[in-house]
Amino acid sequence: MTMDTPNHIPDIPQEKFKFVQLDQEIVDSAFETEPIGYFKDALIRLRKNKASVVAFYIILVISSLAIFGQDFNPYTFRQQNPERTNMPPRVPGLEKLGIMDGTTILRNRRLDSVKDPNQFPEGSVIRVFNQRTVRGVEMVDVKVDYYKLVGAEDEYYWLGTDYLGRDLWTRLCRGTRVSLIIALVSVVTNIFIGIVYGAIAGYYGGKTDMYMMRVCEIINAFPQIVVVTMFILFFGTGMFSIIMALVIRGWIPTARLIRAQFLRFKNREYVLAARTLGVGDLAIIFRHILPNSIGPIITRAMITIPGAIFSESFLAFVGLGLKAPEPSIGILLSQGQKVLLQHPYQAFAPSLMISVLMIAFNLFANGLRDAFDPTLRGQE
Amino acid sequence: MCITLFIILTIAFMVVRLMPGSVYDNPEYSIEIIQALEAKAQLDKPWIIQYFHFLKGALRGDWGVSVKIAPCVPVFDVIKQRIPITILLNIISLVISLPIGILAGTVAAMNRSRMPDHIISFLVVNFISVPSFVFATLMQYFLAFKAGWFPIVYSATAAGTAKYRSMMLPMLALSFGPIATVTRYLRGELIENLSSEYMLLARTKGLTKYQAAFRHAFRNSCVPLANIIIPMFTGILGGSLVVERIFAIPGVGGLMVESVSTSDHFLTVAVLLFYSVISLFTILLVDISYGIIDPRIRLGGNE
Amino acid sequence: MQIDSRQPILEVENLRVVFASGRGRKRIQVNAVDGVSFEIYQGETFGLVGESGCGKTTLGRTIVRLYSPTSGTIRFRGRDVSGPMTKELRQYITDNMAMIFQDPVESLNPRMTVQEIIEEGLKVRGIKDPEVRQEMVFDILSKVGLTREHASRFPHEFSGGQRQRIGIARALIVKPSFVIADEPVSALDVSVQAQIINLMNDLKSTLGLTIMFIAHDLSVVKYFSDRVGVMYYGKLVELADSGELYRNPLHPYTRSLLSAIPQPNPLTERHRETISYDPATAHDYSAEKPSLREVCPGHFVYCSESEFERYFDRQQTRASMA
Amino acid sequence: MKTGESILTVDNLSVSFRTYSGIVKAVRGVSFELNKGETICIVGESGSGKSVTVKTIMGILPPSAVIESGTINYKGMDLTKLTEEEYARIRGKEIGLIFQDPLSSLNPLMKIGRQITEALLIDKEMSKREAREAAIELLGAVGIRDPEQRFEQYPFQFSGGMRQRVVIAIALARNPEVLICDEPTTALDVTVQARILNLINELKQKRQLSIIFITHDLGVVAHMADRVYVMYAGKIVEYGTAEDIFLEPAHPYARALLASVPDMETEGRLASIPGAPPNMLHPPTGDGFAPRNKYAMQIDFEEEPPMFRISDTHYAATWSLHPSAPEIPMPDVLRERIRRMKEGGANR
Repeated sequence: MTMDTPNHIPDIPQEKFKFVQLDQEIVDSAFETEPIGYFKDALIRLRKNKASVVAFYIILVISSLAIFGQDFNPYTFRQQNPERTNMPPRVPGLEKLGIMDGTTILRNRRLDSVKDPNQFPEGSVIRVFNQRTVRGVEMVDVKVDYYKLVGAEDEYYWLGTDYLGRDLWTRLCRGTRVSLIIALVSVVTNIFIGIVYGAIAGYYGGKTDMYMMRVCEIINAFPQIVVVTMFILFFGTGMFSIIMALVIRGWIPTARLIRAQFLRFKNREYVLAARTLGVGDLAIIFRHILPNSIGPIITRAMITIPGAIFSESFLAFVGLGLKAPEPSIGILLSQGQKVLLQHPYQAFAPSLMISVLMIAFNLFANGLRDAFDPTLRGQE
Repeated sequence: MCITLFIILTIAFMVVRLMPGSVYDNPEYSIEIIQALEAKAQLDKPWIIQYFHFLKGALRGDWGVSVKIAPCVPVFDVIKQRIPITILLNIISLVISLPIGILAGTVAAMNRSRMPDHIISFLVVNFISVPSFVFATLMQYFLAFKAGWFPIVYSATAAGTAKYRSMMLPMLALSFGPIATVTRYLRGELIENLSSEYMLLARTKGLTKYQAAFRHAFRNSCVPLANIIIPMFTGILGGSLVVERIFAIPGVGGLMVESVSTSDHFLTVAVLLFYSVISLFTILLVDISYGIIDPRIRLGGNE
Repeated sequence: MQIDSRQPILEVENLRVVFASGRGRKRIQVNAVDGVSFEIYQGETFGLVGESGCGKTTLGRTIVRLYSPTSGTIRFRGRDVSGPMTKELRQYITDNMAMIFQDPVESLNPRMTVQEIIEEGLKVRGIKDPEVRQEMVFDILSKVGLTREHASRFPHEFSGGQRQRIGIARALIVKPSFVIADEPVSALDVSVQAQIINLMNDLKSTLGLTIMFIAHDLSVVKYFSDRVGVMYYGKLVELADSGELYRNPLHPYTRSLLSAIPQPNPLTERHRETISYDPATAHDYSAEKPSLREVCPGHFVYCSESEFERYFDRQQTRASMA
Repeated sequence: MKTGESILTVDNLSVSFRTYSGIVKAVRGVSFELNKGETICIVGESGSGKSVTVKTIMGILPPSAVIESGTINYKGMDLTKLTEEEYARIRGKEIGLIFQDPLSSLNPLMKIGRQITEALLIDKEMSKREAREAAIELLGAVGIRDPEQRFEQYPFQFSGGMRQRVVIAIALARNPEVLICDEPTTALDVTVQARILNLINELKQKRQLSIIFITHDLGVVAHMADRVYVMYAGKIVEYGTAEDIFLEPAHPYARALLASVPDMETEGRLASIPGAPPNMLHPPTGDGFAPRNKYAMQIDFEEEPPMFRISDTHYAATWSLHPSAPEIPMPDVLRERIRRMKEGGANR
């Protein structure tokens, strides 16, 4: 044990043994740190989470593509061109690297037709392979520069065109916009209904709460796909009815969340304290309870967005998407899927878009959740 | 439960009967046939009578006949032959997702904030985000078409292993999401339970870290898993609608897509009812199992 | 304490608060407060002590009408405040009574600055000028030993004791005449408890407050209060001056409670015998109904007729010995 | 005070936590010893490092904690050097631990009986049946009625005090020699607390336990302790027999602490301690209590005081014991109380 023995008393000058604060009143010192508000604190945490910062920028880029992307090239989303159907992607610059250079593979061509300069103009054939004889006819697969083949050397379809010759870049940007609008509007509506409903149920509690929650339970017992499909069957397709279909059942998780938050906070001592001071119900809801639930609400909204995007694409796949010619990511994906084996690029671009979008929203939502998590706050 | 089913039936009735145009609208039918069919289904009567007629039929299992996909065949029979493959597909997906998810979740939680956790968490975000039909599309192109490892579409006629090989991709596509869901949920639960006081007590008894983790935290974390199995199962079902179509699997999901696109409303509604019943059934099952697993609910504790 | 000038400020009569939950066969009723009567006099500190779940917090919250009484009356300065809640009654209650809460973490809204927390009561009372409010906040902050720099801070930056002082400032800025302090020190560290108790004592004399002090720590209650009521399962079982209660506890529960409190004195503490209390064996209420009876002036015990006689005799012998 | 054979010695232990905002120095050079058959109390307020100290002894620190220096000597082993497997053999078998919160320290989904037999079966010396009988006997020994029925029940069916008894039964299941009690009665009502304290003392006699008792309640200290260690800001500032600490406190913090709690006879103003405990992210230099001490001296802010010897059993780390230091008066409340105690507090 390292304890000093009695004969080991340190030698210290006498003047050090003066009382130094005998006459001072010892008070609580002011803090030296800057005051940090709730949102600032959350923002600091969020910034530390690199994945969600990246996700945030991805969302920004995609959103600006959705808004401005279709103005980058001369085509419109509904302009059809029978001469330019199913063009493979071709991007200036990138084409020199050998990707997205407008080449494609045509399978099962007669060898003689490939050699015919009327059908395959000079320089359009890049490589002939897989030569075989089928029922006495020489057949080959051929890699061609499709743009030369159809005489469109000067044109660039960044993501190619579809079966009607519509530019897919423009359609993808437009489709992303449509999907995002559907997602945002339905989520905002869901959150709004959820807050009002949940707040009433949670704040007043008792019988009101019981009946309101019973209603939720009943609605919630319908599977989402069933509700959405029936709704659209009945009201027809269209942006509004898709949004409505997503709202019908979509507000319930938010309502439950808000109710739980209200039940949790309404008996907190600070709420009781406000009541003993005579603060009214509305002020308690808006000043004391909602601000404390804002973190979970924002996180909830962020998590719901990818869900809505998913539901919209799902509907498109089932055949209940928007009416032509309006594209959405889901419609593009579903159309691309039909020609996957012949023109895979038509499915890849929307696949990539929806995946990146969903991952970005989920990552960002995760970051927000961690940033707002009250258990991390004020404990360190 | 019953109320829900009743409401679903009512909505189904409204969807079919109150929609503009005749449900029997088929260019191959003459007007007489359509009228005869309508009369048989009492569609010429006031809607309230139609409604009771419909309810009566529904309770007896008579949900009408298919109009376009399999003309004049009762929809019940159409669905019946499609059910096994769908259920098989969904159950298998669930069965493979649970252990993989549990394993991955456990590995992530036990190695919290270390490399395995980071890798698993990264995969989880991707698997949860990317829709099953995107996975299906990509796998179909790369693994089946390009690499040729699997058949491109499902082959019902193939025997033995070839059949199951053709089911591999759809099953995989359907499993990614649930695996990720289970992983994420279990990881969260485990981390919470691992840091609980009773884990400390278990360790102070003399159990090693792993014994304590397995006997206490792991067991307790698996209990609330029942909670996420309902939405997961219905989620897989939803995903299977599209995945079945992509892989041309003759299941209920594909049937619904077809019936929607051909406006075969009786069939659509019947398929939807099928989904509702399954989902209600899972809810019931989970409610019951919950009571069995958790002693606090079983014995009626008030804490 | 001057017996002469005793003016009851609060009279509670046969108060009963019942909580019900569940429906049908699962319905559970809890008599949180079960027929409690007492008075609190102007200028005194009334201590209320009991173990967790005995209904003391419910009683306090019912007096400020956070909960509604099931039956019985509460009179404040002679006015019945237990009736149906009207806007006017709410204002009367909130203007006159204030409450200090237990949990220094839970009792302050984490999204509001100290300034906002303290001035809320002023806003409700229609003090519109923010500068006036700010001055009042600074004033009360200095009274509770904090500085004006603290006003712009959020609660999580403060220590437990500081937060509790903010809670006291919030309660007192509206100038109530009656304060209910619900376990204000039990969540605090020992070294800080004294700070808060001293502060409340100072404020009590400078502001002329009447305090109802709820706690489970009998030593603190005894030190801080003029009179003490002991609660057990919703009932007030004994009520007396704090010195009298400590010297001469009559109800077996009070005796058991007193015997259980460890004192910071190793010489006596090691040999302390604890008395246990089991209501099933301690009383026989099958024949005689118990009620709160006055054994000697100011000393009430919840007992039956025969118990009363026993207590009375014991009291007499004690008095004659002294 | 008979000083027996030392069973557990902690020497110069320092433990830090890595947190979001920096390194928190929770324990800074703590030394103490536990003798066979005695009860030592470590007293201090929240954040003083007392709980971290016992968690270190038990080897159950969270991953964010680092043992920076020091040894924990138990029967010739240095516990800080053990591997997890070796530690698993010490825990429960040699040293048992009782937690603060009996509500959360039992597994809510496991029957009480199994939680006890689980401990008994670790050594593989018993059959399941024997373990069951032993567990029922243990439940009886910690004062639970109808142990056979209780064996089959779940924690939520028990009251707080009953749960703490179960935790005690688990801690004692494998007959440890040392029992560590980390604020075992803080969450309980006083009457229940009294019964649990008596139970611990009773079991101590029966099983020849040596006990480390952590608490912030000075009354509980007086009831339990043979010797007392006072902790402040991660250090032990004073230690001695219970009489030493309660009747002749030397460190200003120990004095202030004693003067700030009322007992049943306290009249007059309590001596409150101004200010707030230091933030252990930036531990104070010198005497940690100096900023809150009215009688702080220049040296208190500059240099850490060594342990001064007051008597064979009583030591305190304060410069006020230095021969050159001026006399520092005892707070009035405390002086009055000590006078009363010395006059024979047996009047209760």
